[in-house]
Amino acid sequence: MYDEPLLFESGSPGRRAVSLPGDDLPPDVALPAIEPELAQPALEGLPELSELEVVRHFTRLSQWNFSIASNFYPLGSCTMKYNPIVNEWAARLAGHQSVHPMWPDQLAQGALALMFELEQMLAEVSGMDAVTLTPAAGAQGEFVGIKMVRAYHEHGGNPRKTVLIPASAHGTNPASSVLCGYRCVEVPVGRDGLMHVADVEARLDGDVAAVMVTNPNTLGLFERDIRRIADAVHARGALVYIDGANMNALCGVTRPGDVGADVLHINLHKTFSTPHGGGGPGAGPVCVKKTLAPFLPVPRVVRTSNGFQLSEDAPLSIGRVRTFHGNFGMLVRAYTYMLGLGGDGIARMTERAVLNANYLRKKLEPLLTIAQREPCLHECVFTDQGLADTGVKTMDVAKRLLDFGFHAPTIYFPLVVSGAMMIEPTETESRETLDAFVAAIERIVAEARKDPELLKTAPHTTRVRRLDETRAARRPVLRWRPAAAPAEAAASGAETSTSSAET
Amino acid sequence: MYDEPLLFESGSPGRRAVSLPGDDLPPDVALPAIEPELAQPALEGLPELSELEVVRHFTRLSQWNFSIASNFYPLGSCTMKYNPIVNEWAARLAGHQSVHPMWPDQLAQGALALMFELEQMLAEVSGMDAVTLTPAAGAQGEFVGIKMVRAYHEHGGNPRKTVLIPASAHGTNPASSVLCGYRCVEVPVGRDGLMHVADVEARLDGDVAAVMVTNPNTLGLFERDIRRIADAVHARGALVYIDGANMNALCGVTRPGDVGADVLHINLHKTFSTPHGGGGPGAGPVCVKKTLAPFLPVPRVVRTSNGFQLSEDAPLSIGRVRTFHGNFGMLVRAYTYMLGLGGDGIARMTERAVLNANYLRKKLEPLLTIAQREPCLHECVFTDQGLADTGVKTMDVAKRLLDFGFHAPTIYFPLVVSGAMMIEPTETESRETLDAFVAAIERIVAEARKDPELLKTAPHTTRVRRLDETRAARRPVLRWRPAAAPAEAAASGAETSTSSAET
Amino acid sequence: MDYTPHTEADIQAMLAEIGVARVADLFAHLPEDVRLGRGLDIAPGLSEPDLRARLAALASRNRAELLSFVGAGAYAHFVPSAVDALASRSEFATAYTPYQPEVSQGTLQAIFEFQTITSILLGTELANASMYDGASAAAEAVLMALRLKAARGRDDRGGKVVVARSLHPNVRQTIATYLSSMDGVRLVEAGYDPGGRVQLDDAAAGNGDSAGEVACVVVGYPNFFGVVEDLRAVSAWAQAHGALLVTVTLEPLALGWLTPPGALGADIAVGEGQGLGLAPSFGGPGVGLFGTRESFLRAMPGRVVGETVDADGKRGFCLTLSTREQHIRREKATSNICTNHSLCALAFTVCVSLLGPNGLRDLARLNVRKLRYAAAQLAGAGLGERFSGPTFNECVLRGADVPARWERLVRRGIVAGLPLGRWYPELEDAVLVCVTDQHRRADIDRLATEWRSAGTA
Amino acid sequence: MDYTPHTEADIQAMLAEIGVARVADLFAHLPEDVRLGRGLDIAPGLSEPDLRARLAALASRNRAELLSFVGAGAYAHFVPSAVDALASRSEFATAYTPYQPEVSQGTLQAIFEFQTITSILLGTELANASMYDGASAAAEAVLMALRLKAARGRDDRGGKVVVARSLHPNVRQTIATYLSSMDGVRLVEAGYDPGGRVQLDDAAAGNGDSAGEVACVVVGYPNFFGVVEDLRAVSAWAQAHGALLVTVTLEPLALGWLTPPGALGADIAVGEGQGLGLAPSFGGPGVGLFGTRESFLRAMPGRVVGETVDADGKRGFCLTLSTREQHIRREKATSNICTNHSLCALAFTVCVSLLGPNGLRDLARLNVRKLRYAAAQLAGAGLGERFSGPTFNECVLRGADVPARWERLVRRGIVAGLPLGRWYPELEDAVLVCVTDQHRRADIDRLATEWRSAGTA
Ligand SMILES: Cc1ncc(COP(=O)(O)O)c(C=O)c1O
Ligand SMILES: Cc1ncc(COP(=O)(O)O)c(C=O)c1O
Repeated sequence: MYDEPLLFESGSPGRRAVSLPGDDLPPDVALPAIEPELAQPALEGLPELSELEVVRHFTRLSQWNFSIASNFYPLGSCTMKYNPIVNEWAARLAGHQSVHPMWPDQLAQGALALMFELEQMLAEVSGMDAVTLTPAAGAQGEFVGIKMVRAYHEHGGNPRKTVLIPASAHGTNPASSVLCGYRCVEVPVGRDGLMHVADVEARLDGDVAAVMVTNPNTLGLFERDIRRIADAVHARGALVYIDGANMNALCGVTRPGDVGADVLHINLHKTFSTPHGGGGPGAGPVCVKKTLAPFLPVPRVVRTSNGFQLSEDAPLSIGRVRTFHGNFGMLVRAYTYMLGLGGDGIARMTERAVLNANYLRKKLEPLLTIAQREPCLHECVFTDQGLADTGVKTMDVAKRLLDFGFHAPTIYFPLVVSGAMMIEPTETESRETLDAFVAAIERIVAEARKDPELLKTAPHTTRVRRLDETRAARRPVLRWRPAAAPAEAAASGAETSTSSAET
Repeated sequence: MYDEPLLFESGSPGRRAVSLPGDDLPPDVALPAIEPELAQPALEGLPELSELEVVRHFTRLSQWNFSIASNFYPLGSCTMKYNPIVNEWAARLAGHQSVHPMWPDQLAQGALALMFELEQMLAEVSGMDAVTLTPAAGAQGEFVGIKMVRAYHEHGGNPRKTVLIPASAHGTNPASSVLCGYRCVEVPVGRDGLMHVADVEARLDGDVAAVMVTNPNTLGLFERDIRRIADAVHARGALVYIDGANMNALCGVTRPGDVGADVLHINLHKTFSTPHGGGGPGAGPVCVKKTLAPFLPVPRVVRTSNGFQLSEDAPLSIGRVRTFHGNFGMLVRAYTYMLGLGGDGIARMTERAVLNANYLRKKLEPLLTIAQREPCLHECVFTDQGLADTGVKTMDVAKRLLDFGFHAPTIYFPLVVSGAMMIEPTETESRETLDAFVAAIERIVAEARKDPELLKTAPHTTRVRRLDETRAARRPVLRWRPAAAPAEAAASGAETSTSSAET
Repeated sequence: MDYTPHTEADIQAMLAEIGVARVADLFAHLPEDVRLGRGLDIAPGLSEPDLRARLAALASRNRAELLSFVGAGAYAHFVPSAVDALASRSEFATAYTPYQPEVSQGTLQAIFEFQTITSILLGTELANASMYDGASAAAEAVLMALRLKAARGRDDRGGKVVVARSLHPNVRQTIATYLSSMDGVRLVEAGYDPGGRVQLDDAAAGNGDSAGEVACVVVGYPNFFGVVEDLRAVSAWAQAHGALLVTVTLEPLALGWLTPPGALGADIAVGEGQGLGLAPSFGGPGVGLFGTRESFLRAMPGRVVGETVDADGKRGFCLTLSTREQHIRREKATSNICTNHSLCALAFTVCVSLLGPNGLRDLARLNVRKLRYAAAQLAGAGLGERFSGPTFNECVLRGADVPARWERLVRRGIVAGLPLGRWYPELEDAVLVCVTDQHRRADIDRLATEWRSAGTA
Repeated sequence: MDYTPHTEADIQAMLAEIGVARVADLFAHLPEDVRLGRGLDIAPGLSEPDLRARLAALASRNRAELLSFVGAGAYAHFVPSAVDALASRSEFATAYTPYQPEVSQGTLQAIFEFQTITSILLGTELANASMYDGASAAAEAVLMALRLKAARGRDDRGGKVVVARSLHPNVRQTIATYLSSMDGVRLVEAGYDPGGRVQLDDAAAGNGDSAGEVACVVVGYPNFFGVVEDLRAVSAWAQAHGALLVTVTLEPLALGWLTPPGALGADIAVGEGQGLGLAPSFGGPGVGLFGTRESFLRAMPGRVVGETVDADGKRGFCLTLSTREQHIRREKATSNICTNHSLCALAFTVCVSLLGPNGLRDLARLNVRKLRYAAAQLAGAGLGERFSGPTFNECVLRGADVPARWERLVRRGIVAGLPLGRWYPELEDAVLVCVTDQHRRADIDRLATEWRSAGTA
């Protein structure tokens, strides 16, 4: 393996990849009068490369990633399922890419129809009444959802003060609540990994605005008390927020809206297969019951006798949360996926996700320590407890898995499990792949006993070895900077650009 | 690095990636009466995979290739220049992909116009009068060209018997000549690597149909005697065939047609940047002088007052050589390339290809043994002579280069140079890349002296190590076959599909 | 479509391994009363050919072929073919957030490069790994300014936020939404002058107001009217009031012509990257740019990638400083953002790499000149510039009967800009026209001709 | 466009290193009288946006949107989106022929898989790494048959080649071109029977002819009329005459319905792979399929990839048996082919992998049924089947006034098949109609309606 320098360490002054269209204007078109101090762009340091250099750079970089397209990626809570190629095709249709968000509605009827139908499908899957597709990701969905909770209570005269959140919740839940001006109160998780109605009730007072429940929760367990919790919450005038990031485990089986949810967000980049992009863009639609519909953010897609329209006529709306209406490109992908799967296919997706998780769990149980004996849904959580005597930790198992061509599970999350390994295979993986993964774990467990050092120094076959993350945080280097003297910079650039072989 | 089983070793019976459109026909549509013995397709053994399995399989395989997109690829005679992405875009336009070769001409005017204009540009670059775009590759271009030579002589009453070919020629030259019923007579190459008029004249008799000259030749040298050779050949009523696979060295500088060529082929997959595809498809247009135009293969693209037409009205034509008119998809790419570069750009391409080759040559001369002192054009040939005392051979240098992320040069060709390393950088590589390549050679030469074993066992960092090519030829295994007993096959398949880590 | 690989035999074998008889048994522990008990009311699935036909039909109902002069926060520029070819490589597109750096160096190095390019263009000491979009980045910048102000201990989280009326209305609305639950924070709008630039005076600071001191002032750069704010003056005003300057650049290409906001005093410079490398795509996804000072690092929202070394001392990259983030700090995080817009950041990075400094400058100048030409032609059609300030590729034009003429043009297949009356009643007679490198001279001439004839129709 | 990376400084530094003053000096050794001495008469280059505009305009002059029922050797079938997405990956597309196997295992393993799939579908013991297309593969098959006959020592390279008149005319012409310089070889055409199948009798063998024995007989499978030849009978005839049987399958999808030619006695089975994974693209590139018996291996043209092991004993693949090939054997090679159609072979391999045996079978059956439905509808429009033999997705229909009605349909935007008079004067009243999975029932109904109304018009 050879190195690839930074963009800024390559190239040559004056080199350029792109040629621009000839200026077809009369030469006497004057540039506008502008204060000279305002028109001094600082472009120095930007890469100066040929097209081939850019292509080669990013082609090489791409190969240094694990990805669903190249590797089993059982990252718990992230639902790393196959991202269909036909969805990419759909998102790139000229009719989808070129449509401008500020055009008059009648010029974008296809896009609005797509959004309207997608909202309807999500409402059906979740059992809710109305949907906004605007939020950019799950966290923004939470912000929008809790904001609506607040607007609802404010409309009722009192915004209330707190949101109840279980200890096993994703970090975005408390962060989003705080962003809406709430204080978070933690609800403990039972020995069985579940939230119990008594624990909720004990914290329910007139100040509670909502309880946020992730269902199935981050241990992959269905919150069986959900209906009773919802009843208790509703009885105190509070609302039930469901974090639906794990909807992949529920579709066609149960609907949050039928079981007490007032508001819920769905991650299209998990359940509905839009590619995660190495960290987004995603889309986090929020679904609500009728009572909350007036508070949905603007704009809303509405159907009128004149076709579909974007409406901002919503006096109780929490307002606007983005420049435009949402990550339309991701909505196209999710729509294509749902249309392709159909109602039956969506239910089959869930069944097989759960089948795969249970199969993996069953086969891994003799090898690792399961965090919870409860039956799991789409994912299962193991710990490194059984390896304690070897000194091998979850981190080491995770790193060693990379050597076998498998991405690691989500590790050290949820926080309520010490040394957690959260494994979510998804429905698109084959039995053979699951078996190969089990075989790798089996070998790793054996290695832990025989040669723990091998694991503690893993990975061994990846492009870089274990990284010094402490150093990254202690002495943050967050961008490239030209070396002090230009002469030196050129020299060191040339050095780095020389490929070097590891033998 | 982990293994990827063969398609046939993966999957599971009954698994399928693709769902087909519903049959929208009335159920009573009967299948035709066919003899049952004729309708028993043998599909057993075909892969049964999910879409994700197929995607992952080919994504992984792709990463095991070196390619222009990821590596410097100085494979001599192959002109591995950058293949522009915009050309790929152009070839995939629906208007290009969907047009059927048997449609009436008036429905394909865009395609015909493109072909017509491409022929004109190639004629201008080569200095010839007429062009056929039909041949699928250089070798088929040679076949067509020599076939026309024969048709020309036959038309004159005597097909003649031999074709003169220099010893440095590419293997396709003699093979193509034989295919046209000619015997090949080798012309020796001078000490200076060039073909000399005296050597040609010595072999010129009334039986010679043509002389095939590669110019610049496979040593990267311009055949300076070309005009005198052509005159001598013409004086004996024979024709001059130019193998234009190396046209990248000549465009805008000199034109074969101005210097005596009667017929020449051009490899669009070299000079005009269509991607080589791991072994094609290419395109090998043949350009001819007026005298040979009547013999061009059919169909011809002609311009009429009614637009462009495909004409088969050519009584002297050598006939048809393919199912349809040519590798249109490749023609679109070459056309896009030439249109993008323009006349100046095409000349600049040649100048810089020659500049790069001379620069590399100059910097490598102190390290390796140059095969010829003559000034080179687009490529240069070195030998392993200087390493004789180390026992290191051209093959070892080539294999070791792979460890540095560089593709090897063309080796052991041309045959007239022992231990040849034929290096063609092309114009799209940067000085920094050439310098890095030189640095690698420098290190390899040092290694040869210090640790020759390191080279003889190279490569060390590639997916597989040096392959046993002798075994492949002695005991040919040219396809996968199911293992004897089905039970065994399944077991061994599973084994191979288990990823295994190398530590 | 069915993307699951399970054959009937697979399912049976797996169920046997698990020890249950049917797939339904895997859900047996769900209480009876939470089960749906019926199929989803969603049409049956489609095969790929049928699916493609459906999507193509839907897409064709968007009038992508029209001649459009709308910018207003989403810009159609030349995007080299290589951008999508590279950014869409499946190893980039189908990876998760790079939690395992050893097998994510591709994404990580690309983000590090994005952070560098973004800080160069914004003129800031550093930049994060991306935000959702321009408006949410602006809102997060305001929250950050409020946090910084609180940290300086001047008053708790309260304070005033001065927002220019010349800032994109959607950005103003987004900021308002994000601030609406914050106690003691007041949004104040500052008007614009005849140049189309923000008018900052004592009134703007809401002096004497009980909400306390000004935390920050937020302006567009260029602003919604296409006008280049004089950041020197804005910055001086902000300093004088002890406030931070937040700039919002929704047209990133303008940074090929303009002095970077960071160099003119912006404390937090945010923006939208869509214009460089991404299609308008009905408004998303784009990518939020976020740059600021090194000294503000720990208050910054969002992910960052940092350089480090591996066990062999070899350079590598990893996510870092996550103690600011929700997954570590939970309710104390600087933001709730988790998934950001990484792949769009990659497209932006590829695009800028292809353009380089010269391409960026030339493309920017081409835009400036196209607008100048258009303004001259449209003057001939009775449309005059409403503001005197310098503009990039958008300007506000007014004239007689503008809304009605604009409607007529739409019917003729031209979206001749964005009528402004909806957001600015005082600009009822005005339209915001955007002219870019994508418009040929003939397109502009046609626009002028049609405006003229629409007036007489 | 300018894809060269050279800055002025680069050029100067490089020239200095070389030791010349100007780039022109690098050509100084070229004789004066060979220099062009002027610029090329080719228009100046275009920028990418202008280039894209030009190509899009040109492409739009092809009437890709028409309803077409033309097959005749190029077939538009459903191609899963994944095919191009994978086959176009730049590591595949921009690699050369895999001369360095250690860094070409991707291409090599894929070709090995292609060879396997091809031999399964053709029912042959082995297959090569690809040929240019169906016709040139057929011509090479005939040359190989002649070589094998010569090797059997029965008579030198001469002999007769019997070609069915029901074989695609372009394939017949190509064979003729390839054979025309061969001494002592005579092409004999065998007619067709009322079933549309080849009629092989003693006359076909050209008995008593001086050209000697029959080297091979070549038939289409299905043939040009869409009819499935009875290969059992053809094979028996070939064996009786000591000839080899060469089959040519231009519609690869038919192999999802038909018994593989190799299983019915074909000694060399060739074909065109375009229909599985590639667009018609005005006739190319497709991919030539070439399969034969193991015992004929050393006479086979073209490249092959073989399995082997590396220095560690690990499985790997490499080009092998190249002693048959031009770069080793030069004039004694089995063929002059060098570059073949590797990337198209990859697309074919990906497509078949996605379809799998069941998909292939179902897609093939869908084609058979669509044609049957169309034939029934067209019978109602006065078009009757000319031949009685079983057909796959094409058949010959005849009726009153066919050429004129066909012309009228073209003007109405329907290419209603291929009129056959040009190649078969006796079929002047007939048209070859191809119906595939791409035609919806409504398309077929429209075709029938239009044929009917074109008759009365
Ligand atoms: C349970 C849960 N909630 C919320 C989120 C946040 O979603 P996003 O990253 O899209 O903002 C995630 C994603 O990691 C999650 O797993
Ligand atoms: C000099 C020369 N002639 C002919 C050929 C044959 O061209 P092709 O491989 O396209 O058939 C080549 C390609 O390798 C070549 O380099």
